[in-house]
Amino acid sequence: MSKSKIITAEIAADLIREGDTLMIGGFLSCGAPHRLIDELCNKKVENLTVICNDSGFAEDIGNIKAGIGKLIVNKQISHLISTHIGTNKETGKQMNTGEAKVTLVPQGTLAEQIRAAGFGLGGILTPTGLKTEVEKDKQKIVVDRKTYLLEKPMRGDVALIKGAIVDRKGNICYSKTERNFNPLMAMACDRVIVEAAKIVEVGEIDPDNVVTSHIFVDYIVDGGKL
Amino acid sequence: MSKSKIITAEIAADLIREGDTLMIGGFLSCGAPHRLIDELCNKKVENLTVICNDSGFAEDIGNIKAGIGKLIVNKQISHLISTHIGTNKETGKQMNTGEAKVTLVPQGTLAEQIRAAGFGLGGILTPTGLKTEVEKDKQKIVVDRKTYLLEKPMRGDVALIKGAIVDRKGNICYSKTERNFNPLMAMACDRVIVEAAKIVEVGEIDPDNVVTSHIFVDYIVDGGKL
Amino acid sequence: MNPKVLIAKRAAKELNDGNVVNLGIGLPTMVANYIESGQDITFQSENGIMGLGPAPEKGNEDLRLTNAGGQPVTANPGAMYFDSATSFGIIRGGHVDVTILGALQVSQSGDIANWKIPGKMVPGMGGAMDLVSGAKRVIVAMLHTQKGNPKIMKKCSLPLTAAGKVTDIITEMGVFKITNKGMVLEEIAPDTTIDDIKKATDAEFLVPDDIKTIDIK
Amino acid sequence: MNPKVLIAKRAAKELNDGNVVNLGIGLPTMVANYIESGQDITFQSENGIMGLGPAPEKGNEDLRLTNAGGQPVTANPGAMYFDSATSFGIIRGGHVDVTILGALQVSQSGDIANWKIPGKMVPGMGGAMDLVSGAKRVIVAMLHTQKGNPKIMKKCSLPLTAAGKVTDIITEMGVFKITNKGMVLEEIAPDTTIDDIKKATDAEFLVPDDIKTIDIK
Repeated sequence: MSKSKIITAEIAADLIREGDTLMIGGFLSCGAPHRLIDELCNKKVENLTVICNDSGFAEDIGNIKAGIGKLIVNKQISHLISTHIGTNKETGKQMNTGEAKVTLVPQGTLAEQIRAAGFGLGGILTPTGLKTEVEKDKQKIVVDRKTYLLEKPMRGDVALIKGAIVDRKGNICYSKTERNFNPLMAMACDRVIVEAAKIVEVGEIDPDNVVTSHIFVDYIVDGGKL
Repeated sequence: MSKSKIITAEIAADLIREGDTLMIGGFLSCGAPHRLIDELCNKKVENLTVICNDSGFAEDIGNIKAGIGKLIVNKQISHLISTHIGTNKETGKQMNTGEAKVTLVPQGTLAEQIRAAGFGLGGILTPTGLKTEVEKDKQKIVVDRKTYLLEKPMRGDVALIKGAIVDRKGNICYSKTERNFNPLMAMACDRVIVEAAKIVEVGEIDPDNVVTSHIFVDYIVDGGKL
Repeated sequence: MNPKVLIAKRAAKELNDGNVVNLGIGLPTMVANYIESGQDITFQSENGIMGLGPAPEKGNEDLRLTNAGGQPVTANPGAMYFDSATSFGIIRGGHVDVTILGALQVSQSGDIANWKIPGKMVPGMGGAMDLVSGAKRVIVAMLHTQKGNPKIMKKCSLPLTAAGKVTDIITEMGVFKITNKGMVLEEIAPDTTIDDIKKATDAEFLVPDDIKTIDIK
Repeated sequence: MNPKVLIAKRAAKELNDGNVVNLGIGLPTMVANYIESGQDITFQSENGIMGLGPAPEKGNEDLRLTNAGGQPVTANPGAMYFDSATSFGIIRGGHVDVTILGALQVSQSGDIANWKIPGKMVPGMGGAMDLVSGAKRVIVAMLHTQKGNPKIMKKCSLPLTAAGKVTDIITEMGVFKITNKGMVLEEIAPDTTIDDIKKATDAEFLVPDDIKTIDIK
């Protein structure tokens, strides 16, 4: 029998080392693993490369949690790979001072790059970003007389994701728009830690409704209701 | 308000024209739209290009339906694009006599090619098929010193798919291993006809559990229990 | 009429029964308020929902259900949630009929710039580059000028979001179509003259003989 | 012992706790019957399931639930269904620890041929090319010869399924590992001599001093 995957947020944060490349799920505040992020802030692990949709907010606003914004304010991120940083001015500041490197990627391209890594593809061809700064240094490939950018797979060391219902084996269901990048990141990292809003027994989730298989999940943290 | 998408299998088959490229869901017999296939056999629409996982069986075997095998026996398919034809000897025969052209594609590649069409990608890079006959006439692309085959998107005129629970708007849930190619094909064809095991009212399906959005579905045929 | 309301109302008229529509943040979001009653429009939001409903009543917000701007929303009956790859597959794959979005600049050839002012503001492109590349129609809905400076240009001076993808421009002064023959002023706002528009516009545009007046209640 | 049973039992010993495993049609499917009790092995089938269970009792078959061979199966608690793109994403992405499959021919450098005999039989590759390219370990489990002809070759004469991907070969005569230094005969079946194997094998292989006897109850 396999041993339990359930650990505390504190132990989970200890699994992350200086210099790691993290993927963190969420779209602004929605569907981000807030408890894991808070714990990562407490531990002050530095020099992180973080791949995520956006740079969240600079601080919690009422019950809207800041998301990865806190890690930026905390200066724990040396390289942010993201699609949007407009909601957290601290990111732009650190980019301008050179304290943090920021790589901006179109959202659909980022999603496919993460998926390509998880799915064993060498890359995908997209029309997005053609004739813009995004095409810089990228290979262009013509297929049936149409031009595309070759976008490469993007991997991470650790994925921090958020699940709504997670069984003890690690099967995950997401709720509403919390899904976003979470299931893609779960397949693209060496280790995957899921913060579960609710943990249930194996067999309680209808196999038709599981979105991420337990085989991708290494650790489960009880996130509880936020 | 939008008009009803529900039509009979007979009217659905009338929507398919000689020379059309069809995508038909299913893995052997499982998850194939059997009623639509039967009706297509009745109508004898010919010269079809069919994209599907396999060539099914030559005939129904008890309650195991033949799948697209019947269309082959009926000689309605002039070009079959598929991954496996070993379960229906008639396919090999027609391939050898030249009555039908058969293009064999690795299963994972076929899935990604169909997805690429639906997802607006110009192609994907896969290691599958390297140093085999599959790489013939295909572009090879090196990414970070690894070689991949460029596989192009694959589109169809009409998709015939099978859904387990379909609401009147066209939102689809699949059951068990019936899912296979169905949701991918639904995004890659100009028109999509779903054969529904069960039709329910709009709102009855939890939005977290819908797998194919109604925006892809043009027509619904009541398939009933087989 | 408030110019933003005029723009939103006029943009709403571009939507047809059965359309799948993605609205950008800000002014474009207002368009949803003005669609004809009974019209069957499905709103997609790139953060992962098909079938966006109206804002929830105060107190009924669900932190797990937002639009791409992070605002609480609701889901209509028949809605669906999906991951970001699927969301952009829907967008890039040409399954969104219309996207309506704002811009910093648009050019007469349909180029659009809305993600970066070098040295000043770099919010990032978010989903805009995919939306502009993938949607069947790209309608820019924006105020005609920014602090008196024209935003409709011969050529964009700001970094592009995409080239040649904009199909329509709707401002408080007029409605433009980007065609093979050039940009055409198809409708003009009441109490506005062609001369007014020329002064507020850097781009060249054609004025057809049968130009109409924007007709909004 | 029936040679196929011997092969299946020996192959089962290659599976470790926590492994995700895909079994090919035919002999490899038998491997599931011989895994150690209490071992936590998750079986994936490429038609779209993680967590394949044993065959259903007669009368309890569900037409909506089959394996890749079209046979009725069951799902274990904690199972999941998915579409074909996801299924092969799991396979191609290296998330399957072991695939065990049959072959027409295997070469000493790990090439495998199992989808086509030109002019005779062209079943197609199905999911085999992806499985062989993507799985972390590729174990060929097959009878050592076909009608007396060797199947383990210096070089495959049949069209390849993939080149250099096989890691292990298990037959009723012995167990081979494909290494950088060449193919190594690691275990030999009881009552079989190295000479027997040489006669039944076209490929060259190394015989280490500490060669073991296949240990199966």
